[in-house]
Amino acid sequence: MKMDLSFTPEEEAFREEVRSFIADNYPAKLKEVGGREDLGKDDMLAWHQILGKKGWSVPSWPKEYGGTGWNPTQKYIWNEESARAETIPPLPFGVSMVGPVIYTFGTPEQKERFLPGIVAGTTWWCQGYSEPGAGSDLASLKTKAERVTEDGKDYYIVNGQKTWTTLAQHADWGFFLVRTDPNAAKPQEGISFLLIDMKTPGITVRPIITLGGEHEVNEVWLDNVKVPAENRIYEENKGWTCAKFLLAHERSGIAGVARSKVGIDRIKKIASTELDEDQPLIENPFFKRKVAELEVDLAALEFTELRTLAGEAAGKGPGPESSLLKVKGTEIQQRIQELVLEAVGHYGAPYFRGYGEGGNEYAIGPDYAQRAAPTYFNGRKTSIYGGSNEIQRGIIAKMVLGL
Amino acid sequence: MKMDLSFTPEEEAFREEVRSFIADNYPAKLKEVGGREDLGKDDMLAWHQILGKKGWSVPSWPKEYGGTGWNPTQKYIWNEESARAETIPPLPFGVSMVGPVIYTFGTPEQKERFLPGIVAGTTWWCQGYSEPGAGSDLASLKTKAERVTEDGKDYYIVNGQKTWTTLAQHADWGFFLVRTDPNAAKPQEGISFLLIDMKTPGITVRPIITLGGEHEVNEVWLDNVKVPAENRIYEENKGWTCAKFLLAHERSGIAGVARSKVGIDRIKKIASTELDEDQPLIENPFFKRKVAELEVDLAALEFTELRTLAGEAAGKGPGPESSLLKVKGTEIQQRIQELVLEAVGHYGAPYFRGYGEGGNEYAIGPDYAQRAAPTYFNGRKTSIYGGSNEIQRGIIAKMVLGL
Amino acid sequence: MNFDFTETQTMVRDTLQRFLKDRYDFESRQKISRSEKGWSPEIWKAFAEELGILGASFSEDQGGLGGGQIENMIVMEEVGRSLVVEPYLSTVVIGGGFAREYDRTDIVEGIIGGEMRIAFAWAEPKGRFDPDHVEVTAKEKDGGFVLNGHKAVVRDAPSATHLVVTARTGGGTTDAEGVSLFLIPADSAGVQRRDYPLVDGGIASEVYFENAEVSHDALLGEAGKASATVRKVMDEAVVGLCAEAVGLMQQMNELTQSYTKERKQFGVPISKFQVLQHRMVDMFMEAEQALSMTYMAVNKLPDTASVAMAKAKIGKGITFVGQNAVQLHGGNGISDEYAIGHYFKRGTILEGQFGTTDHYLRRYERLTLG
Amino acid sequence: MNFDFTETQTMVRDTLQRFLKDRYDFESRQKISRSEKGWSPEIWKAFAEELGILGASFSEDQGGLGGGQIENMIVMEEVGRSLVVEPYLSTVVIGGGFAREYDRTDIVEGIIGGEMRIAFAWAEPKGRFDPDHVEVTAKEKDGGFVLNGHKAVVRDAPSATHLVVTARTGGGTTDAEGVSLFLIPADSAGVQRRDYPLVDGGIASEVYFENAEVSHDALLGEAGKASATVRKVMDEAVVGLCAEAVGLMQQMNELTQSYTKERKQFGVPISKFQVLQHRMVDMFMEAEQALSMTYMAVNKLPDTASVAMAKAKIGKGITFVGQNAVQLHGGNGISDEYAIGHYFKRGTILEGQFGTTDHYLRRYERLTLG
Repeated sequence: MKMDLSFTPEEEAFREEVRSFIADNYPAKLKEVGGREDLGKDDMLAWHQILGKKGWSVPSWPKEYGGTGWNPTQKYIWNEESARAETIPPLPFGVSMVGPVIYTFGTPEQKERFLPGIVAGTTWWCQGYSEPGAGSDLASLKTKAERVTEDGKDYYIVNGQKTWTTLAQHADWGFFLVRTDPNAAKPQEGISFLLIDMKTPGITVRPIITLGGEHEVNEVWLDNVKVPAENRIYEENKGWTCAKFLLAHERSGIAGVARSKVGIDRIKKIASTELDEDQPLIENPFFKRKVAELEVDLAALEFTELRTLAGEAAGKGPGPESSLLKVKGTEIQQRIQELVLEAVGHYGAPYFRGYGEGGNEYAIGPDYAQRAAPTYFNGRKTSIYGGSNEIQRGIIAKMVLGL
Repeated sequence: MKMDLSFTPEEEAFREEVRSFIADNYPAKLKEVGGREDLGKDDMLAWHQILGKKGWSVPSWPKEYGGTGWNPTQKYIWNEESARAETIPPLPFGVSMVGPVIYTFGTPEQKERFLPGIVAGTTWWCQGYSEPGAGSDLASLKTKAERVTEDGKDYYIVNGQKTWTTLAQHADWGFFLVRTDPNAAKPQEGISFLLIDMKTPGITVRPIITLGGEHEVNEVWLDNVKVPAENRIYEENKGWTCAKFLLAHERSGIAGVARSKVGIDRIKKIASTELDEDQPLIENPFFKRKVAELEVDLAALEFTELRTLAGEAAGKGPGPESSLLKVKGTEIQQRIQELVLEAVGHYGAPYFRGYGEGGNEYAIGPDYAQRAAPTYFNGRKTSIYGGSNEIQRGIIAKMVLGL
Repeated sequence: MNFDFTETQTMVRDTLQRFLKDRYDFESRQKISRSEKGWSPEIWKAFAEELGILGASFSEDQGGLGGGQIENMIVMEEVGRSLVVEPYLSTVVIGGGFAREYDRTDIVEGIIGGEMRIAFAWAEPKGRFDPDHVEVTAKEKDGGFVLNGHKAVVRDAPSATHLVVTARTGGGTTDAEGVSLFLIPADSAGVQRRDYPLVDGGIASEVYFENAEVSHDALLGEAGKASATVRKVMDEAVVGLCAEAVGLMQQMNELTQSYTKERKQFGVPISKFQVLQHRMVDMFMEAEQALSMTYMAVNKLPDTASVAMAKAKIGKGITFVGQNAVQLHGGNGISDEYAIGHYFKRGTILEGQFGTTDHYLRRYERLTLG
Repeated sequence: MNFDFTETQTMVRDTLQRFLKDRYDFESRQKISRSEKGWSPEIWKAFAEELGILGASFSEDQGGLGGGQIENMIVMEEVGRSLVVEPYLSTVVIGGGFAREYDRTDIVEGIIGGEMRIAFAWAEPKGRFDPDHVEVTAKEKDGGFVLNGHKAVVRDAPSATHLVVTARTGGGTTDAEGVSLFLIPADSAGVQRRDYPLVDGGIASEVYFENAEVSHDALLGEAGKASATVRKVMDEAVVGLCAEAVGLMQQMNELTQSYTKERKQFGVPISKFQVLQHRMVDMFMEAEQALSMTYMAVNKLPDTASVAMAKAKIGKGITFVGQNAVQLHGGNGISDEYAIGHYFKRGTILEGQFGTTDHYLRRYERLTLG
């Protein structure tokens, strides 16, 4: 086999299939809204549920649990077409996070109980990892779970506080890292991985409003929350194994290449409309240069991701190299957001509260300008969450370079 | 007194005086050579000696030792005019380094013995600080000096190796940091500051050739070098005090603003001659932008230096803030060198060995291209020597920000 | 060459700092910014009456304290440091700037007294950063003028008693010649406003002129000749923004340094991590250089190349400082509850006000590199 | 989509790596580079005969091993990793490229056998990076041509048996039309060379044509029609440079990582300082991306926009890696004794070969953004 980065006719046919399916099935309503902020819970799940029926909601999973069996190139095409159509991707908390943990570490009963809801898009998951004192240093978490027996059944009584819990306000279930052995020798030991029904008494979800004005993240307070021991994944006190697995897993799409391509196209469109010295802004050589540099850097990221995917297909597990994809991917996303804001000029400043309740009556300036600033502000999170970019560089330094 | 950053008529008159003096007295021979590399020892001292006679060789020193008594603005004007005329500045090892140590910490005898040669430019000094194992971590130096008494006189017997000793091949005297107490509690303790006659038996100077092909720095080997104890400055084992003083002292001109201005002017001239797509290179908007950004950053550095000088004049000693001047100054110098190399195009690549012995018969390409690459290569040293820019940032972090 | 402040200048700064510390902490600022008005008449009154700072930058002839742009710089630095939303820039620096240029003691008096607040309506939807791009028309009629057109994102218009408006009395859309300047009451007939909040905590309006008839007295200076004066006053405003940026950057640095000293991860304050230390050093160096550039620009006024340099350097610097201040605050950096994010937002918008970094670099290039 | 090498490709790489490790360590390379010739006929002979790599990139029809640009990439990466000064790029990638384009099996044979070495004379003192800027003239005379003019910094000319020269047979100075290509023996009458070493360890010449008479056979292809082919082969050469840069960057990173693990300051290896760790991570990421871009560009040949992208990204990356590799080596980084400085110097010159980062960004912009 010779190195060949072009698409085969089969792959092109697959692209056609994917493109038609999206065109024919993507809900019309979702096309009309600008940002996720304006969507209700049902709207956000609608596409996931359609994909679930098609069998395409969890492409990266093993086939036995509902995966598609696509090769890396097919997944790449899928991501690209999804981005091109600007679909709302299935929420990652089930599909990319807890799902793989469950099918890797869960018991047959747990798999049977939890996986179908993720595949079908009927269960909304959230992630209970970060705590006010445990961000980058996740292993220092304090939320504790004490084991008790009641009526012959084992439970954990969970107390503590989680934070930055994305979209917990809609969640049916959450996966939580909790401390089950406060006396463990190392902080990573003595942590367990629990699935918790978010309707359990004692759970309080409080919004955190972020810079763009969005309610996307939450504090989650756990006050004597009673969790059946059967909801623990893997061994007690070994939850760090699941946590590490989860962090390293599912790098497909982490770089956000396909969505960034769409973002750059959007910049070009905006900059062809906006005027600068009575010429289209895109004719400003320095603006054009920024676009070109983004395209160059994105191509470098894209082919690095493709190399990583090819390595995975060849049996190399997703390794710490993928930290590169996260760092460069988020840097590019942030630069795109910044450039959109630069492009829209004065109309980046008005604060548009959205069309919903409490929103402005109508928008100020061109449509494309309305969310430029909030998106940029909110986008700063991507280099902080999921292991800050500083943490990612530390991982590469240690795991790849052995420094 | 109101904030006013313009020059007074007195200051403008001073500028005239300086400018005329340089024009009338700067040796014709020195004007004709391109780089310091082509100069002999006498040539390099010639201007210093002229300034010594005029009383202008050590502007920053106290008047009693030969200083000019100029205020910061006058020193600024002096630097600017010297740079504009592209004079070869007096070597810093005597004027800015050991001189101030001697007049601050030396005995009356030492002052009388050593200072006049520095002022007059008749003694060539070199600095024996760095060792192969002690660069950024200077206090870990190993060169040792054992005290002995012979015929009723005290001596140090010095053994060890120094490195990166600039222009030691011409030096009459050197100032050395040596370890006099190997058992001191902290590495900084137990170090002494010695003046050593470079003709003393046991001293070997070996060239280190650097990237540009220059012989500018050396290794200095000390093999049982016998140094009279009277040549020690300040107390035994307290040499670190002198070393710290020296590092913090004499920040006037450290930023190299005036010389960088001349460098940028040179870039503009080159870029007006060089063609790019049949237009002068300076018309390339991206090249022009780099020049503009250099000018902007240089202005920021210049006014930061002026603020620092004003603070010094107001009695605030040169503080760790001056690390900023070193970091930004060297960054700008390196960018200038890089941009010159970019400007000269293909003719940056030929290796021009100079006009001297072993040199090429005649130069390849335009005159201004000949030293572009060596200067850029050699210029990488400025962010390494004198406390690397990483060390400087560490100083600011600790001393200014208290982190 | 002298970098010192006069005693009066030092007094202005100290008094204002004390006042803002007492009455304008972050909580109070948020309350004001989120109030229905979006600004505080009480604070403005205090500026005028308790502090008297509204007159600091006017000559004694005009009823001021005898100061000038350095006083504006001093105040604007504190505006930045405390995220003040009240319209000092619009009213005193810009409105006052025009009053100074056209020798209108009556306007100066109104400003100093606090009863006159001004918004500067110059930008237009298609004009980006070119003040000569004026599509709003002013046609002579019955000895006065009739204005028609649309001004975009007029900062502080909702709180203004008066608008200074650029309108075209002649020439083509982007000609310097033909730009005229009018001072009109904000509630003039035919002037429609759509008010809204800004993402940085300020307020602004879209202003629509629909056959707005104004008297001939509304004209500032000579008809069609306003372009140079507009640019001059805009440069003064940009210096004000630079000073505001200095206050923002210094405060972001202080907040970040304190936060990282408090915040522990892996058992140590995160300020102990070398990478974060060097980042904070780079942030510090940007703030220092911003201060230097502001001093340079204010002293060299009306040299427009110096202003362009300063805005360019500071625009880049504040972006760097803001983004990293948020980054070093971690999740809390993007939380609405923490002050840092609001400094970042103000800094972000400031970078583009009157023109982005790129705009001012190009301006500098054209002025000096041909 | 497939990133794997064939068995033959892997063999070429492994054999070459082994050879260079044995016979071309840094000391040997310095000796060769500083020898009077500035290159090693023995090494070249070994390339041809022992390793057979000079034929790796030619089709079997032409007597090669059946490879192509991927083989050139593989070799060039090793050229970079070991700082090889012998003229693989000039002879095989460029000379061989023209031979392939013009279907000249005789040239291919000469190259593969090692007896023919080629230098590409395209640049001119006033042309910078425009291959259509050709002032050297070729006038028809007696069925042949007479060449006059000056070619600048012709890399590998001192070791070449033949020169490929662009010369103008028609059109204006920068017209694409009218550029012709000649293959002439380096020792042709009327061809004067001034040979000199380069700062990166290579060799080059100024080449002067003074009524140099060449036969009609010297013309490659059709007179006046060479421009597109020149650009195509130059793109292949640029991909070769990208691969060389990958080898340089990877080696600089390895040298720097080893050095910082060995070098102690303040009682610990300097590789333990977080700032230096993150710097080395950024250097690593540049090298990874350079490799990705090279794969992309070689696979998308003859897509010139991809080549431009790759060269731009890699030019920026190698500057970053080189400068920081030197910085992290401290004083030793600028010492002639240490290998790192020589990698840095080669990388520096490579960044500008055929065009700087800025040049290729502009090229990309024109090709894709209008």
